[in-house]
Amino acid sequence: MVLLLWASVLLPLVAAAATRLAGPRADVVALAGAALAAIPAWIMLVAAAGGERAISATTWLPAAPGLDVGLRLDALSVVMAVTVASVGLAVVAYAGGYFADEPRRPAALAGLLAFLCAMQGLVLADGYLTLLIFWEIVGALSARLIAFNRAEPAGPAGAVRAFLTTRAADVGLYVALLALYAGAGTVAFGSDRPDGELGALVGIGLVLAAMGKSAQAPLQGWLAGAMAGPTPVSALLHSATMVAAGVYLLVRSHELLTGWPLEVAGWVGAITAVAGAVIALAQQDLKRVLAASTTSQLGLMFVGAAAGGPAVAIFHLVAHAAGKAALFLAAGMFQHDREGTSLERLRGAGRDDRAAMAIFAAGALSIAAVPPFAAFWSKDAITAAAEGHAGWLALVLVAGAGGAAYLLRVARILWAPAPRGLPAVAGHRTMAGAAGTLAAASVGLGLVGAPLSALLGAELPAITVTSVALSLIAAGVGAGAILLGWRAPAAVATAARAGLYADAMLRHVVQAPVAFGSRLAARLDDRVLDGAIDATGRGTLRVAGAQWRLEERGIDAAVDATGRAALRVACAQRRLEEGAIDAAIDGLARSIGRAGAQNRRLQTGRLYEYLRDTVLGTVAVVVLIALAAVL
Amino acid sequence: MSGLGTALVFWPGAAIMLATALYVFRTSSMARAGLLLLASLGVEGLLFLALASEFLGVLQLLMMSGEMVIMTFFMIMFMPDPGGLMGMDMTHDKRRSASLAVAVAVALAIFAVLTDWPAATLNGEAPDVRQIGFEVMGRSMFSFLFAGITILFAMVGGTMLAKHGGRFAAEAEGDLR
Amino acid sequence: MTVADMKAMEERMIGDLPWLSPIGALVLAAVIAIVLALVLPRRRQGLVGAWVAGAHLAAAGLAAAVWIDRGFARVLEGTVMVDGLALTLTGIVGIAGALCVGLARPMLAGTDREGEFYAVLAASSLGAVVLGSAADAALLAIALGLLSLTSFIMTGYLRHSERGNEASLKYYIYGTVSGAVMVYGLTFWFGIAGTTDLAAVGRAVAGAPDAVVIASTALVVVGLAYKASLVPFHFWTPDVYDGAPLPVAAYLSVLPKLAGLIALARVLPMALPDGAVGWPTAIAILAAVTMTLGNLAALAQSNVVRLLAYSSIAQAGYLLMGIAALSGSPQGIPALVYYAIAYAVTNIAAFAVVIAVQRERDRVDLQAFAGLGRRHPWWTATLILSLLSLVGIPPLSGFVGKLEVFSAAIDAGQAWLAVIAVVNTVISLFYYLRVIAPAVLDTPGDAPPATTAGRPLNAVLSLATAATVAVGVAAEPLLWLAERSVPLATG
Amino acid sequence: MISLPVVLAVAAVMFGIGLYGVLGQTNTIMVMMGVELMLGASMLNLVGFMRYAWPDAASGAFFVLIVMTLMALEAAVGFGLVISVFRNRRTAELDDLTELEG
Amino acid sequence: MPWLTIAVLLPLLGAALTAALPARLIAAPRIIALSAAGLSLLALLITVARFDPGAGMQLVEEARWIPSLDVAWRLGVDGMALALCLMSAILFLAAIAYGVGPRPLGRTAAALLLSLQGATLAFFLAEDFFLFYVAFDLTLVAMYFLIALWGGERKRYAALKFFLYTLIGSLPVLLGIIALSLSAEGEPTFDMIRLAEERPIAGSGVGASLVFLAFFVGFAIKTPIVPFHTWLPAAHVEAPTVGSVLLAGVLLKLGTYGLVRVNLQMLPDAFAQFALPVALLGLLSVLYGALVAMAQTDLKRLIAYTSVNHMGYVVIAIAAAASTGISPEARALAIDGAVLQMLAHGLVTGALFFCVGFIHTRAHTRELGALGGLMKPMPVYGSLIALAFFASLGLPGLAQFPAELQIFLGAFDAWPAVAAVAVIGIVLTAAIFLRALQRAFLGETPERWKRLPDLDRRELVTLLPLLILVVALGVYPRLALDLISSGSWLQ
Repeated sequence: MVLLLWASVLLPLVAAAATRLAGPRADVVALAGAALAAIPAWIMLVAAAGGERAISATTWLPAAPGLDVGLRLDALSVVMAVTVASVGLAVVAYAGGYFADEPRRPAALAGLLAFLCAMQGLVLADGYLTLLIFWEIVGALSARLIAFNRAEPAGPAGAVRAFLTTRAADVGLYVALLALYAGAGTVAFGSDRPDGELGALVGIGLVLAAMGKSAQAPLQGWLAGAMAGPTPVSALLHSATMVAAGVYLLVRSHELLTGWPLEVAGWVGAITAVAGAVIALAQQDLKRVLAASTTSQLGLMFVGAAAGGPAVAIFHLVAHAAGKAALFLAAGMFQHDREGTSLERLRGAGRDDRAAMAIFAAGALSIAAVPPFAAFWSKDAITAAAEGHAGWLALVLVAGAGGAAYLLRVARILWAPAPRGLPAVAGHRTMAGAAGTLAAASVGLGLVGAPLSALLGAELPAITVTSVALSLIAAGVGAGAILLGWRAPAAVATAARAGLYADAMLRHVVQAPVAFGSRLAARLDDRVLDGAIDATGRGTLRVAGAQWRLEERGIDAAVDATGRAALRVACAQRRLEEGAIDAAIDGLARSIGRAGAQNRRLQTGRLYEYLRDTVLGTVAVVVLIALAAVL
Repeated sequence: MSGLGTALVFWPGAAIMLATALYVFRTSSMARAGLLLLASLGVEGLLFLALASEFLGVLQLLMMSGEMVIMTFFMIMFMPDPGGLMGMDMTHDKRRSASLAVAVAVALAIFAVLTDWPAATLNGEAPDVRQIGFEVMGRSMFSFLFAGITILFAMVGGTMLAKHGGRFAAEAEGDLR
Repeated sequence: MTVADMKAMEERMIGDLPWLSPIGALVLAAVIAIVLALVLPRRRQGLVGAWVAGAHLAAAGLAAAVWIDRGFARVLEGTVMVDGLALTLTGIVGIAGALCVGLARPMLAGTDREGEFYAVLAASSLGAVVLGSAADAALLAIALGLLSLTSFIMTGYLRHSERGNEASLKYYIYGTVSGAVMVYGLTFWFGIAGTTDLAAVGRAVAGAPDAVVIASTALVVVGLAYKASLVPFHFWTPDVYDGAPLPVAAYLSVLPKLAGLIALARVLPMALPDGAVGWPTAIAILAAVTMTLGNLAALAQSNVVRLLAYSSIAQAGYLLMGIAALSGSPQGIPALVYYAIAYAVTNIAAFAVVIAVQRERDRVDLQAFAGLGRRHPWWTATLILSLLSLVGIPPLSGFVGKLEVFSAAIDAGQAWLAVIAVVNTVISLFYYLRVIAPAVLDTPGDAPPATTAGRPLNAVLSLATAATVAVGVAAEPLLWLAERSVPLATG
Repeated sequence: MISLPVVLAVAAVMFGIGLYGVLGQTNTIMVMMGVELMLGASMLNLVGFMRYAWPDAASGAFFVLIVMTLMALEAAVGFGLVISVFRNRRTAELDDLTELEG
Repeated sequence: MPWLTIAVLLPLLGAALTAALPARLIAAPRIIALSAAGLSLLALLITVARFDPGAGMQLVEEARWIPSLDVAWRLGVDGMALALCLMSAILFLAAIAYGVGPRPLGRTAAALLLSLQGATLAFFLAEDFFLFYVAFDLTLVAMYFLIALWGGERKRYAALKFFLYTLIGSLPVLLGIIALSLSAEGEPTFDMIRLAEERPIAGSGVGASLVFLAFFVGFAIKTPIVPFHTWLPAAHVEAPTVGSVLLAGVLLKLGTYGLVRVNLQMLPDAFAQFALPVALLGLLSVLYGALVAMAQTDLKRLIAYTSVNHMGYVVIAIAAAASTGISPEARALAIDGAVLQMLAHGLVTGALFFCVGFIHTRAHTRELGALGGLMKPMPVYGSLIALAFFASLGLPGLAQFPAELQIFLGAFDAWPAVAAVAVIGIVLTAAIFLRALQRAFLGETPERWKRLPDLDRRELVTLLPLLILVVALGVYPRLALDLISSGSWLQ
């Protein structure tokens, strides 16, 4: 089993390397690799169903105990692994076609496979340390894949935004890990939350990390930007697997998060579910609609994890993975047909490309929770679980209505009578096959609810009449609103189009202050700190240059004072002319005349002045020794 | 010499010595300055005699007369306006130097008067001249010999500097740089 | 004193003669040099130099022999101390003097008083050694006189050079005035003790009025401080170094200066035992002022000789730290002695390069050093090593010297002085780099064609450079020496 | 009557006069005279000490001899220098010697 | 065989040899330098084989040097020293392979690089304060010349500033060393092993605090800790590529190594008193360095400032280890993390500076605004620099992640708030590097960059080993951690 664990992580990596080097046949190599890599996961699923559990860990940081890295086989991890591997296989197969005309196809496919490696690591990780490692790698690979179209400005920008947002949230995971280790002395899964502030840090940190990864409000903005990446990437990373890692984290950390942290997560999820739906309704780009839908659905999973426990959340995760991936893959097909994903451009595309439309419809029906599609059952479980919590229930129902509404809106646009008939692009066959498989899965996966709950050992709330009725009414209301042409108030629509201003808020609250602080610090560094150092140097030089002045004026002044006392009466007038004014004029003339060599005026060259200063120096030494003697 | 005798010689002597010394720097004639210095240091010799150091006093008179005559010659040779006919000012920075010198002198004098000096147990006569001989030939012999060497090299050096032409007559102006 | 006493004294003094052999060697060096200068023909005058250099080395060798063979003694009825301090000074003078002869030879060759110059140099070295060995006020005064007079003469050697004249005259007046002040101070010491024996002064000081001790000490310090060019008695230094022939400046920057410092280190604790009237603190402040002003002034220089002059002033400040510490720490004198050795070889190396450059380009401002690295890599190496050693960059000799004086200061409870010295070291780096940078980084420009320095100068260059490095890297023998170079106790 | 402080005070005034000469005179030889006076003051000091405090101290008398020697030698070398300078510059004025500065 | 001595002396001998080579042997300096550096690395690898990670300070090689100061040639290794030595030797090998100045590697360049290597290794291996300080300062001199000879436009200013500023740092260290050595029981000693065991300056009184601060200021400047860092950007921007690589990769580690070796091991009580302020300074470095870096438009300056950020983590870890409230495990974690961070930062930042050098030689600019879309013409280069960027922002799987994580873990035990705030630094670095990546490497490729050649063989040979090590350390940090095992030598 240990071997299988490692195989399911490492095989995709090997496949990625092979694909990168494969050249024109990269699609075949990648497909084979992905298929091969899916096998261990399925075997493990079977074994896990038979009660098999395994852990393979090794000490990673030897300085202190408890800092192991390793993989684990248990029900949760294996379910996730199978989901990842299967969706991954389908997407890789699809991508072979999608990237057919792309000169950098090997790199793209290798990137997907490498991502699969990291994602498997994430879901199979044993302990928060390993989880953190893969968590971050997944984020980085995600950024790399988003930026695949590097010449377009949107890709790199979206990648940067995605990575920075998720990494900022990852601070939570870091802090949670630190606090957990400090409090419990271990980073293993399943320990109890430490007391006091450490426990609070653990709770807040984990929830924050999950929110970031799963694009929960108010951090959801990055997911829309991530849509700049190629569509298979969006399908695999930004709908089915990576973004679901946040839900996985919540489920995995159930014991650590019981109580208020889950409550928080639930509220976040519920609000995001509604917010995502609202945003989805306002988007003018198919992929962005789907992205917003993803945040909404992930929000539902948060509610599920908080209200209903692992089985509910994971059930919806799996069902959503299949459905949403199918939707994205269909969107990718439309994208190939019409060379774009804006809804305007796609108007009527469904009529030209019936296969894609069928796949889209299957996915959409599932996500919109139309029975008997898979997500109907899973979402219903969430509704049922939320029944005890009026606030969540209301929000879930609103989100359900919204889900029906935005999918119906998109479907109507896709199926609208086309102004121009463009043929479906050739080479769709692999793409259609892969996408179709997922669409089929999204139909059938409704059945896995019971086995899943058995496997996870967690209750799936019984479906009640109330819950079904409420779900159906909600979906119906949503669909009806679209069919009746109901329009949202303009303010809501504007806000929704702007992502409910979450981005703007982040920009003003975080980004701008940081940028300002950065510029300020840079200027401080350059002008003040460094300037001070340089000024000190210059000052020293000036002191050196001024030393002659000290000799000329300081010592002279002392002598003058003595002289004044002795000879004031007799020659006050002459002294003034000869002494002070002359000296002043001389000094001025000298300073002008030799301004260039100002620093060299230490020595006047006049011996009597040396001698006079020496006598004064002697007096000074006498005083000095006298002082030393007195002290 | 008795205390009274000493006083009788000392006070006028000291007055003359200081007055001539001061006038060395108040006159505008080089030659006069040299002669005044000679007078001042000569009178100092007399003071030595009065202070019971006959040997030193005589020696001082001899040395100074020789030295100061030479100095006067030099002055006449190298000074502008040795006779002081043009009344040129040979001083600079007069006030500062005067005030500084006065301050130093006053400070030293006050310090001399106010300090509780060690006093001799017996107000005896001056040291036997023989003792000076013993000192020179005994404990301070090395210093004495060393003074001789110093004289030698002062002579050599003075000549080196003063005599412009070299010993190697052919290239008398033989300074390479 | 009776005749019988005299007889006994005569016996003792004759017995003391072997201890005086290093001094005797220098006397012979000087006197025979005059004779040789008179008898040798013009083109053979270089032999006088060889003789004087050899005699210097012989003096150093004899000093070693005395050390090993006879040990230390107060000789000649306590007027001369032949102890570690004096013998080490003799060694330094012997070796540095010989090196300076090598430096001077190219300049002197063919001039009309070459032989006499060497003789005067030998006499000057003699004065330096005696100044450092004297334990008697009269001897101190006359030794200072010899040292000063010969220095004036050497400075004015190039009689046609107006700059030389000026330098010499300024030096002369400054020196005689300072000497007169010191003599005036010494008379008060005599007044305290009733004898010119400084050890007796040390015994009498405790009973003497403080005011007298303070004033006389200050006056005595003037004379020695002027020799060592301590601030505020340094004014002559840059002008004289600038105007004097460069080899003479090299000589002046090492021998009279070190002699003056070592005389301070001997005279002060001897006449003012146990830090009477708090002189160590006063000297410490003097050290701080000296190094600070020296370094600040050097910053502004563009003439390398003047720069080195101020550098030598600053270095005197570091050397003075050893003296300031000597009553508070047993490390004071060893630090002074080691630093003196390191400074001597380092400064001679630095001057050797400047002399070589001056001979090639006939000027010594910073531009004269531009591109030296391309044309004369070995000179440049010497320049870099010697200047960095003056900064105190390890493992060069100057570093170990600094280590020693800092240790002494801290050990003597003068950590503040060490801190000031540290600040000064940083400042000093700045101007030393101002010389190094054009030498290494600039291009030569339109300089005259490269020349060779000549055999004696080359020999001195390489020897002094090797010593600059070796004294630091293989510091042990010299530290061993320095630790034993303490003055004899004179309770 | 005469006592040690009186002698010392006279010497101090003499020293001060010498110092005045040193500081205030422009001519090298005049400055040298100032130095002579300063040394003369030292001698007077020594003689005073011998007369009133240490009558048996022959080393003081020897010191006076040394000071006299110094006076003479400094004068000798000084004259040599003055001649040398005078030959080059036709002057022995110190104020003209300001080429070396900076 | 004294392998440590061999590892130190081989480069130094190589330096002497190359310096003395005749100029016509054009290829020889490179060959000699490569073999000397390679053999030195080999000697270190042999040492690894002989090394027992659990035994603390070991394999001590001692030879008499200056017995009167108790100075000896003492070399020894513990985990930290050995790990840093290995890293330095590898970086030096890469630096020599890449070269500096005109190609092929010239005599001066080879000699400077080798002497810098010798000094660095001597510093890390020194168990004698004298040698420690000598090596500390020698690195300054060698780096000064590297910058001054082959730097950018304002190389003189930068070199001078570097030298002056770091000399300001090194001299307080000298004072501290003296104070420590004087306070040893019995005779003063420079033996670091003894001083670490005896800890003569115990407690946290004024004296101990002053000594602590002297060392701290020196090492803080070297590290550099804000606000002592302003020399760093100037030096980096003007330094040649190899100079920057070695400066950031190796020389900065001198400061943190010193903090551990001296402040932590010899002055623990005083450090405990200052632990929190030091940690806060470290935190300030982390945040401030990152913020300033973010505003930079010059890629090299940007990387220079991230060094301030990365070294800030090390400082936090060391301070945490010094604090009183920390558990032994967390202490070991912190120091393990600190040392690993030094290694990782050396490799990563070394690689980054190489990368900057590669682009500078091609495009003659490092302005982020002027560059753009470089990934297209130079895919290999782009991928490698992206890898280095990700390593530098602490991505797991690359070397800095385990280091920073351990630092956070250790520091969290002492001060949770400090560690938690420090974590924010990783977001800032991510922002810095991703934006740089976006602006310089992604996006539209301007016409003038379309024909830039990708990396050549020499550049790959230089860069790849470093990146391979970065990955290896990131995946399996025990490669280094088992060697470091700070628990065994950190009492």
